[in-house]
Amino acid sequence: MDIAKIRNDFPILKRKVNGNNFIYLDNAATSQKPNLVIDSISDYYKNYNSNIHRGVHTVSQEATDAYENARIKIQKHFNVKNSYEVILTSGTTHSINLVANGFLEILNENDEIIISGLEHHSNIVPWQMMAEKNGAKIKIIPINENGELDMKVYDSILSNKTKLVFVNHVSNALGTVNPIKKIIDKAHKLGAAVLVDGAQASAHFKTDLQKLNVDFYTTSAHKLCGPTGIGMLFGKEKWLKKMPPYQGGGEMISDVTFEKTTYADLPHKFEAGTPNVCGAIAFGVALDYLNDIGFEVIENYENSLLKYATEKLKSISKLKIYGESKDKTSVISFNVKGIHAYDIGTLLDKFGIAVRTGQHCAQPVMDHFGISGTVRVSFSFYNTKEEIDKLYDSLNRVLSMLG
Amino acid sequence: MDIAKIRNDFPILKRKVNGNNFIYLDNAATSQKPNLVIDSISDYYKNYNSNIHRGVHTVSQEATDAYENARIKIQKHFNVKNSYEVILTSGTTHSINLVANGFLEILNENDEIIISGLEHHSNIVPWQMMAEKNGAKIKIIPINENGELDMKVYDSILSNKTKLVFVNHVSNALGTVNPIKKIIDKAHKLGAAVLVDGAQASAHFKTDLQKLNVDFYTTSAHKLCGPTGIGMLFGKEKWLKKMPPYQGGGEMISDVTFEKTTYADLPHKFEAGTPNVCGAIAFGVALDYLNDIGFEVIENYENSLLKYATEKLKSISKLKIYGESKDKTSVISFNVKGIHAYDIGTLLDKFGIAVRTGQHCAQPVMDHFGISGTVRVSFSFYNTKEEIDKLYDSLNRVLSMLG
Amino acid sequence: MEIKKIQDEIIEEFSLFEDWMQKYEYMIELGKSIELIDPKNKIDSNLIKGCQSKLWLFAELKNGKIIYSADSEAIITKGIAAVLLRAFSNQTPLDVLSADLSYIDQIGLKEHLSPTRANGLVSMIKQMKYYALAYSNK
Amino acid sequence: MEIKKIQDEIIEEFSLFEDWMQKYEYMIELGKSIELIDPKNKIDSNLIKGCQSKLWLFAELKNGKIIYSADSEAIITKGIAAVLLRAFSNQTPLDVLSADLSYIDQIGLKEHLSPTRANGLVSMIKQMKYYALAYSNK
Ligand SMILES: Cc1ncc(COP(=O)(O)O)c(C=O)c1O
Ligand SMILES: Cc1ncc(COP(=O)(O)O)c(C=O)c1O
Repeated sequence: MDIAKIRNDFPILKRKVNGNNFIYLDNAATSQKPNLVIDSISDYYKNYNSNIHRGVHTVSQEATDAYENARIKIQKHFNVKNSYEVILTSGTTHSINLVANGFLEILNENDEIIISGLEHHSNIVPWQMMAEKNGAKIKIIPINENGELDMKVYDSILSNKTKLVFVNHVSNALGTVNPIKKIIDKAHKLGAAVLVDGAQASAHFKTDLQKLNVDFYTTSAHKLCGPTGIGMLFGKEKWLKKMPPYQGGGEMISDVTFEKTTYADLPHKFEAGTPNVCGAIAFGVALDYLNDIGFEVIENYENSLLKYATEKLKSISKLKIYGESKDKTSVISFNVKGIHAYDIGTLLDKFGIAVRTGQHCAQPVMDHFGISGTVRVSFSFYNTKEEIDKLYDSLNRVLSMLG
Repeated sequence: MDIAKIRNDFPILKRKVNGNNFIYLDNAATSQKPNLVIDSISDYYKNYNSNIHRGVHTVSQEATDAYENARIKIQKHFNVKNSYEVILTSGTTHSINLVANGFLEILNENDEIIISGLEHHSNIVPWQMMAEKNGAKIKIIPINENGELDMKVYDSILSNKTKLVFVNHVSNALGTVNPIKKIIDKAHKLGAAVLVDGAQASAHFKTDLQKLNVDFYTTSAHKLCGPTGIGMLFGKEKWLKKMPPYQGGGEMISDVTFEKTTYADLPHKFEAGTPNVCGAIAFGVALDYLNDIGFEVIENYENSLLKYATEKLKSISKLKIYGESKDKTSVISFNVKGIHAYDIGTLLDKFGIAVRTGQHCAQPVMDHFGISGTVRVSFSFYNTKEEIDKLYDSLNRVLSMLG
Repeated sequence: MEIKKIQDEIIEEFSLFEDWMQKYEYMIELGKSIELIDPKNKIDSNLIKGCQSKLWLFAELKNGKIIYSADSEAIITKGIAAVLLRAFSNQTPLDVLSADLSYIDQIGLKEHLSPTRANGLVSMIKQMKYYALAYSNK
Repeated sequence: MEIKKIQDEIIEEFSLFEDWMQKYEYMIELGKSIELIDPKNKIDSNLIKGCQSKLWLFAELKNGKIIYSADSEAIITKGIAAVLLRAFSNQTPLDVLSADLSYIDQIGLKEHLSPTRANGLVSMIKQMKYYALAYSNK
């Protein structure tokens, strides 16, 4: 991997922050964008912007084709069987709410759903909102000291009452890669469907959804070098057909009278209103960019960064890393005894280093460890060992200021 | 207004379509974007892209400030009292669904809602979906031969059972500007709230929401020189406080445990998940751009285009214009006797002219006129009289081919 | 006549025209001579999906050959249908199934071949092949 | 001492430092000497909103003057609170209400003055003024 060339693709990496070279280690919150993606957006608006579908003019046709082509890129990337099983949404949160709304009437108070204890709020709150309405019971897979799911408890709470299991592929707070294949297979044996939140996974490795045999999978483009405001939901055809539409509007209907409305076929049934046409196209370009580098290359490189950084940070006394699962992506969540994460984040910023501090939208994970938050550094393939060295040095200086 | 200079701001207007200069008359579907807006998107991704809120690092702060500043631009543009009454959504369709979901539990089968007969599907289907669940009754304000709302019927169906009235500010199918001030005042006298769908209005004139005293107002950025995937919902504080959140996720909560979740204050309660940060910022830039030209200037210019085009088209024999309200924006919907709209649209495209054909997501309006669709030409301030002349000439050639 | 030969004939005819206007005018002419669908078959279940103007298609087997008939509200759509019917009607199901479609591109209608086009050309071809498949099993 | 004079004093003190590190170190020092909120007032209703680290603020009136006390989990937040308390505590409510805040900018803490900052500085100032307003009516 030619890291200099890659860094050159990302214009923001050249900027200064507080007089220092910008070191971006907040990749789990959102990724930076390569020129190819940024340029595809300008290109769209400069050359073929139009509302899509049902337009008989050339530019509308060009925009429609590019939009539908993005759907096919996503389909291929995730090895989805049918392109209409790929729903373009405004992001993971939207995707999950769409499914939660879909199950509102499918489930009742005799049904149980299982949520992992590692979830992001986006994969907790929609289910709480749903359960409040239909009475479904929520059970939790707790996490252990290493930040891994306790699979024994999973086995014990999984039953034929279980209708749905929700788990993220990778925890955004700790970086843990969850054993989703096992979780899915066990759930399927008892007839439960599984939704996997891939928001944190899909920047780091490629996932074959047919092999996984998952029922729903979702991600946000902004996490994988794509723009904000666009994401996807994969759903198996049988589920998407069973679920009612989420939003009403243009595009998602085939026939509207004031008496009765019939809904359009998949995927349009779930894509009400003018979609984020430009966002979808740029999402496709982002996938192309990543696939051109190659996910194996990315994974190897990021793993070596993670290993290097983990060792360096561990050498700092009083520093505790949360989440030490063997299978991890490029996230290190830590605290230093006696020092608040906010202080560390604020001072690292003075050195030009961007990290995230706080709960990371995963309060239950923080509650589990009895802490109010952590400092989270998260890497991407455009980060370097030199940046980690700079983090290490700056962190030491920060700690001596605060100590 | 320096039209040459303005056209120069829009790169897409320089392209060719089927060998001809591109003439874009599909502005009611979506607007084209000026360089200022396109550049603001590149600028964001090249210089300060970051996830927002709760980030302690500089770039996150810059992105957050720009995002919140966009909210304030929208607030000022629409003269909204409090910035937290401006909810950033993914577009009008999302906004309306958010409100429909909000009223799901507020209304019951004794309540009535009134929908205008001029509505876009986005302002019909969500209410049908809601009414199916809570049993509220839907009444319709019919339209007359000129494509205007029949205000006498409105008076007769409005009662103290009416809880909500929905009407678009401007009809996308016909261009009719509705008498929303009257509709609002009458509704308020009987205690009903009013939602005005401004998707089609806000590119053409400025609206003072406090003066209007409307309860909800919504628009999509892509209709007014902004990007796709972003829009806004204005709601009066009292309503936004009363309504439950629409989507669950990050940002919209203040406290999450598996037992109980408390929601965040406005506007965050309704902005779950990573928002379309870049889209919001570019939306603000689009408003700046339009305000710099000045809405009075835009309105005058567009009215003169409308008048010019209406007269020219009317001179074509067998051509019938649908919607001849006195108060109209730059939309002309028409058919030519014995000829299908699709044929006209397809052949105009060969001359480089983009128009829309079909139902325009307003099937009830088409049903009213007993037609399956129209040819719709819709103007923007970057169109010219020369383009209308070209439309007129090409249309005549097309008709002779088809006739 | 063989499908391939008819297609070549169509290509030759269209090659005489110098601009798109002549081509479209010719296609519109062709549309007028289409084998019209019997009114009793002009029903919703014979509508082709994804078409902005209504487009009906029907097929029956006569003496081992498929006879297609169609109609559309839009004259251009009807012309496109005519270009298809002329090549594929009155052929055996197997010949229809194995037929190549590149002539559409060659006569300059490639732009209509996108699956998202509102004229239903792609859906129409699909439906014609479905019919052929159904009848080939009989 | 008058608010304005204390502010000038603070500006002068901070102007001695050459870089941000020294400034922050000094602010952290100041934080240690803050008038700590009484444990019995360290309750949720005295928390300042929009702050990533918990920040408690309390105020009482003694002899016509407002005495502020505060605490925070984060040492920088505490330091910022100290910069505010030093200027505004032990002043009359009216003086607090009319006080200018430009000294914050001048000592190089402008970056903290955005309403969206997660340190709650802006909310803290607001809350201090609310207290002053409440007490000025008594
Ligand atoms: C009047 C009206 N309402 C609603 C909409 C829907 O807006 P969007 O598709 O941006 O959600 C449109 C635009 O298509 C419109 O013209
Ligand atoms: C694991 C996980 N799930 C869900 C989300 C929510 O994604 P978004 O905010 O793009 O909707 C995130 C990102 O914040 C995440 O990391």
